[in-house]
Amino acid sequence: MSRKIYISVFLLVVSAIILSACASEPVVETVVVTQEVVVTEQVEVIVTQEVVVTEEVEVIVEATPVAGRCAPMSLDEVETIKIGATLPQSAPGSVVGGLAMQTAFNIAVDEINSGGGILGKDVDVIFYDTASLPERGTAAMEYLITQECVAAVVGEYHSSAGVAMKEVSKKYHIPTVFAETWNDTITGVGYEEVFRIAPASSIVAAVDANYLEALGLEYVVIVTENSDYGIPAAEATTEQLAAKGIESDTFSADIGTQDFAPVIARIQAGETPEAVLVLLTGETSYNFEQQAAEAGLMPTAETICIANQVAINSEEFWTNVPDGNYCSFRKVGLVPSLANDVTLAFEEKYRERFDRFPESYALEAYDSLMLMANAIETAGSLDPDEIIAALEATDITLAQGRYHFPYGTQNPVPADQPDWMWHQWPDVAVLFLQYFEEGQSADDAAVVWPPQYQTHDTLLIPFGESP
Amino acid sequence: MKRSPVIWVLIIGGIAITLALPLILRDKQYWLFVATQAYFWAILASSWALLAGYAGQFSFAHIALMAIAAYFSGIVGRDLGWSPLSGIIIGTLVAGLVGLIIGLLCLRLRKTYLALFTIAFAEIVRLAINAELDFTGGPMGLYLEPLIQTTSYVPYYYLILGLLLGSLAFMYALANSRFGLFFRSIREDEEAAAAMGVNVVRYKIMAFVVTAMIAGLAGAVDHHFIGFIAPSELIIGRMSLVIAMAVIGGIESLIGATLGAIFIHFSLEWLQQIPIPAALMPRIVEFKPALENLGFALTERAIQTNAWRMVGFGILLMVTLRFWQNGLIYPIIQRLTRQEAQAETVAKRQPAPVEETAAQERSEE
Amino acid sequence: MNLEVRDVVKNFGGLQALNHVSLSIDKPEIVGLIGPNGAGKTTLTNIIDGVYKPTEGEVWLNNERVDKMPPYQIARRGLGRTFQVTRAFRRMTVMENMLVPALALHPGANRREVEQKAYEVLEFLTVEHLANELGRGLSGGQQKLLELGRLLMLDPQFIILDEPFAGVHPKLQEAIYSYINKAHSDGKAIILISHDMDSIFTLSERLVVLHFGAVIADGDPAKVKDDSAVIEAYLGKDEEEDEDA
Amino acid sequence: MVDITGQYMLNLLLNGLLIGVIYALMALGLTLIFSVLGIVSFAHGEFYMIGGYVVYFVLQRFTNLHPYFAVLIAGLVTFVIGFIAERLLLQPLAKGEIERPAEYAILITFGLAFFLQFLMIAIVGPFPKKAARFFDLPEISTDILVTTATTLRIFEVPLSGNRLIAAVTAAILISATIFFMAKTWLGRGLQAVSQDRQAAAVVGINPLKMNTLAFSLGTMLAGMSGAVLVAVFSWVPWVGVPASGKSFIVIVLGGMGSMPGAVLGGLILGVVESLGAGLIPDPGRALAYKDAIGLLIFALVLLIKPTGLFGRDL
Repeated sequence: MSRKIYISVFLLVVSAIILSACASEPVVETVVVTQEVVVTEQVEVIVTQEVVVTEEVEVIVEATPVAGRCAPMSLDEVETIKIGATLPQSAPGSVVGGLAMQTAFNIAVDEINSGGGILGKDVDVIFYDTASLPERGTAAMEYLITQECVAAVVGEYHSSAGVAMKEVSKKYHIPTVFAETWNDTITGVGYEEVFRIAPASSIVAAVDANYLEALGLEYVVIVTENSDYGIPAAEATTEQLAAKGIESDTFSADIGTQDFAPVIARIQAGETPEAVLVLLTGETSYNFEQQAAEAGLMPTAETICIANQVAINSEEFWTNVPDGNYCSFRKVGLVPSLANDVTLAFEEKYRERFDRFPESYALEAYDSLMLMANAIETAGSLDPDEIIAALEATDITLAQGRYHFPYGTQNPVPADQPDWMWHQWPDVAVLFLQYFEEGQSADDAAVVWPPQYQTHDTLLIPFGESP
Repeated sequence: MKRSPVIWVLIIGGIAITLALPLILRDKQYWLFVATQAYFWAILASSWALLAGYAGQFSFAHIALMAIAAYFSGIVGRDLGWSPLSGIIIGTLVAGLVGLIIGLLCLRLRKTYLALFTIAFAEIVRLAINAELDFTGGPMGLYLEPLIQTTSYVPYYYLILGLLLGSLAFMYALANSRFGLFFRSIREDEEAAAAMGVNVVRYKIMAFVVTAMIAGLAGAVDHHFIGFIAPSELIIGRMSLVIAMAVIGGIESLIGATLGAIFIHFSLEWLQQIPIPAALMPRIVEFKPALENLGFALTERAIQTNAWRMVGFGILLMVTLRFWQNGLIYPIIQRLTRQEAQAETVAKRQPAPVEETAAQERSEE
Repeated sequence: MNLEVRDVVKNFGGLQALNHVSLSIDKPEIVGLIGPNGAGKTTLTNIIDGVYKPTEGEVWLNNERVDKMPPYQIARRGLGRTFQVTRAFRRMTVMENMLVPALALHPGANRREVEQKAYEVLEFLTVEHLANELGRGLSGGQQKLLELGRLLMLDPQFIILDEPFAGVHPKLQEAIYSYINKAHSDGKAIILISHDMDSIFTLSERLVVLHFGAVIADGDPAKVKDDSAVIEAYLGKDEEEDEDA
Repeated sequence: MVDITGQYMLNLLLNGLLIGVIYALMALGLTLIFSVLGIVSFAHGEFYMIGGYVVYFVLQRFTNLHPYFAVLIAGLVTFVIGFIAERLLLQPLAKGEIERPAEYAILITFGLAFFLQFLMIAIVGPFPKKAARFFDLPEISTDILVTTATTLRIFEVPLSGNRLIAAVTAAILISATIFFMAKTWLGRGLQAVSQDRQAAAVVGINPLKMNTLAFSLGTMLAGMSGAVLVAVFSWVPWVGVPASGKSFIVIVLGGMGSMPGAVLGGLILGVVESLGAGLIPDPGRALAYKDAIGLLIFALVLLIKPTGLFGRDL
């Protein structure tokens, strides 16, 4: 009797598959018909690209633009230039990051439009919430490209959404500049449309390892977050530290963990680490840092505290980690002392809303949009190929510094460089700062790494001392 | 069973529109994508309605079962080189197996305890997927091979629509067979059902297994479409979305839950930003700081609702539960079909014809 | 036909609810089961029905040991019961209520035939007009009748009726009486539990008295009535009640 | 792999006990609600979250206010919200106006949680907040006990001063609750209703009013536990989700509806989690599975002994 049920379930599976196969057939035919014309146009592209990534020929054939991309090719056809921007605005995404990025985008739009727009056309940015979910990432790109007819897309904070988004960029051949997605594969797959101005995970890990090596350390503890950010970052760091002969142990915690006492006890019971590197983010990192301070783990004379980069929000940091004096932290992007005119102008506007120096993702969001606007202006067209060509030839100084993309269709990534150098901005500033007074503003914190930017001529202000 | 003409018109019209949607939305791939995902949610919500509304088993593990199937399918594809199709079949079977285990474990647990247990189960699954990097890809997620080699959404649209209609037809047949009757009798009173000869254990487990397989099948297929799955999809908030869909649609109605899911999925998309006519914009800009303090972001042409749309759905959920326990959509369907129900009642109240037929049949024997 | 309870003991924690109870029914008769509150009547019912497993002892139904079986199997082997507090399926129609036992027993049955049979049963119980009402819309008495109707659909050899007359309108009580008489004349054995002594003595052919979990009398109602142990049990119960109050 | 020494075990044990007292306070309100209303509130963590925010904002606004006064205000606010929620959403349940009581109770409190959490995200935003330390520890220095303003070391085991203060405050609040339940007229009324509603109604206690009181008190306890902890943990609108989870585990472990069970369950959970996270061999997974340990206990208790340590029969 119940066997009948199971047989029916099986039949259901089979029938659904057959049904879908039958249903999809005629539709596929129509798609092919409309696309034939386009395919011939694509032949050129295929030829140029075969030089670049020979193993991906099959993928390139697939890159045929699909009906649905509705942005016009010429600037004359539009009144405003539409650019899409994706960011996280709801859980499980980082709402904090999304808010900062949105503010930054708005500042950029105001600036472009009050300066006369791009070649006289106003820019309109359309936002979409990705919530860090891959499915939302796909939905975002589809919405922006086919509904809003954007000519280009910028932004995104989470790699998990970014990895799905890049596929849609390719599908519709839409130039995309990723702002804060660190996952190596995003540029590593070498899509013509995809650019990145955030660091790849491997870049950051290298900087961390270099700083720890310069400090002359031998044993480090890494506390990381179980996330698409934390896990690859910890793995890459461990690998690079090992290459330099530095031992390390990694502890990973779920996002949102509050109580770290057992792990702190565990670290204290083992060999005393010379530094603790925190790869947790948000409130989870604050919880760990404050609890570690209260338990006397770090910062102490023996153990250096390397807090997470969110410590750059000094007000929030001191509220949440009142005992975190002498913590140093990584800073991706600029510090006030290194700011150029563009940075300062942006900072002023950013402070109206948040009253703090902009985080890396805010700067990246601003720059990603400005970069795209600049490329469209240079190209003088909305034709993706021309925009991509303009992006590859970028040479402009924005809030984070001078942008250029050394490797791309004209200059393939050489064998001795990692894959992710494709369309990757290589000069991301990754610094280490250190607080040395309680309640200190991040603007006054000491820059301790890299040596050429040091403000106090030291790699570390020893615990309890003033510089 | 007889249906009133209205409902037939609606059913046929509805199916015709859904079948023609790819044509209507030819230039709106995005809405086609949204519709495809809406059907995916509809499968989850309606199968949950069968489990919770019909069989009375308030399980919070539905999303976890969906994800287990998708992960399993992805892992056998990555490590063993299985094709997506065989991955989907094995994933569905594994989801059914896990459903069987949950069903067996939960035999003794009623209502609140079952809810608590399944929440714990779903959380353990999420934590384990997160922690077991080597196997599941952990928080970085897992790539899944596409089921159909295409860049168009149209095949997937029909595939998932076919799954939805197929599973609905299957569940509808199940719910209206004696199994549905037994499910409901168990929901009402397990002991009395057993005293009436109903094999409570078997049908409870059957409800778990069947709904787990439907959720698993949908999950595996949909993730071969999306191409990627990450543990963040397993957070309890996604389960509450399924519940909200079923409750607002009508928890004791398969079609109600289906429409509820489609309605909520589309609303959540629409409500991301509420467009504002250009004429009104200058007035609203005056309130920009106040709006921003409240968490509404203002763009060139729209208000972004961010967290507030979820607040709205929270209120809608509570109000629905409090005042319309049969959901918001199901009563409308009932209204449209009431004519028929009344006719049936009248017929049964006149004993004569029934007796006649009974007598006739006897004489035929 | 036979139903045999052999030396059954049931403990709940430290409490002994049944103390070596034996009971045997092997012909279609109406057996009244009485006893003061807490004497173990409901526990005994639940043991026979399979809801509880006995701590010691065995239950045999038609020469088959059933005390380890789940309730539904015992039901399918020809034992049906009603509940002291009615347990109609509240959010199912009366007709659907009636279909459950019939389809559970005969999975392959023609639905339409079953419905017609159910309709006839409802007519016999004088509640056919309620066929499409939900269980929760019925009065207490109507719900009792519905339970009886479900029993008829299950068509067991042995029927346990737990307080069938409690809180039932006199008019509906008649239907219950006629039900019991019909079942009896159809060759069913009925165990009747009731506080209503009039109906017990009117209907029963045999009377079993439980007190503190033990059978203290079993036999002809007229004789049992005069049994000294029974009188003592009921008087003793009155004293206890006074103390409780 | 760490060396397992006596001192390490003591460290894990003491830290486990401290967090355990806090778990106990969280769960106390939930168990009170269950004992009287017979429902599990899925919105418990959200009241905890609101309590924390009240203390943070009160102390921001009135910097000189004694922190304990802010804790009381948080209790009052959550009491009032709980009162309103019970009257609007749960009273119909007690009056028997709801068709599917058990399902309704699960879903409506779930909906309330959903609503409150997103409301707070919309109102206060997602930025982490934290109240300043309630007190500095007095400076003591003896052989076995050394304290600084932030840290207390006993037998060389470091304990967070902040957490110590929170645990002591929680212990005071737990004692006060137990005293209230045992010695006051209202407390006895609540107990009477929890044991036998009808009998309580006969002796003149209005069970409906007791329902409202129990729910409001339960939410107040949740709010106050949040109020105590906002100085220990960073506070975000979804901070209540794990708190709810811990409370469920504790009351199931201790026995639903049992107050001594909640206290003991809280302590056990705190210690077991601490030991688990301290002793799982693989450091990469230790903390990742910390929450899973509690959940596993929870699932096992439900399957093996659903009545928990002190619970009544189902």
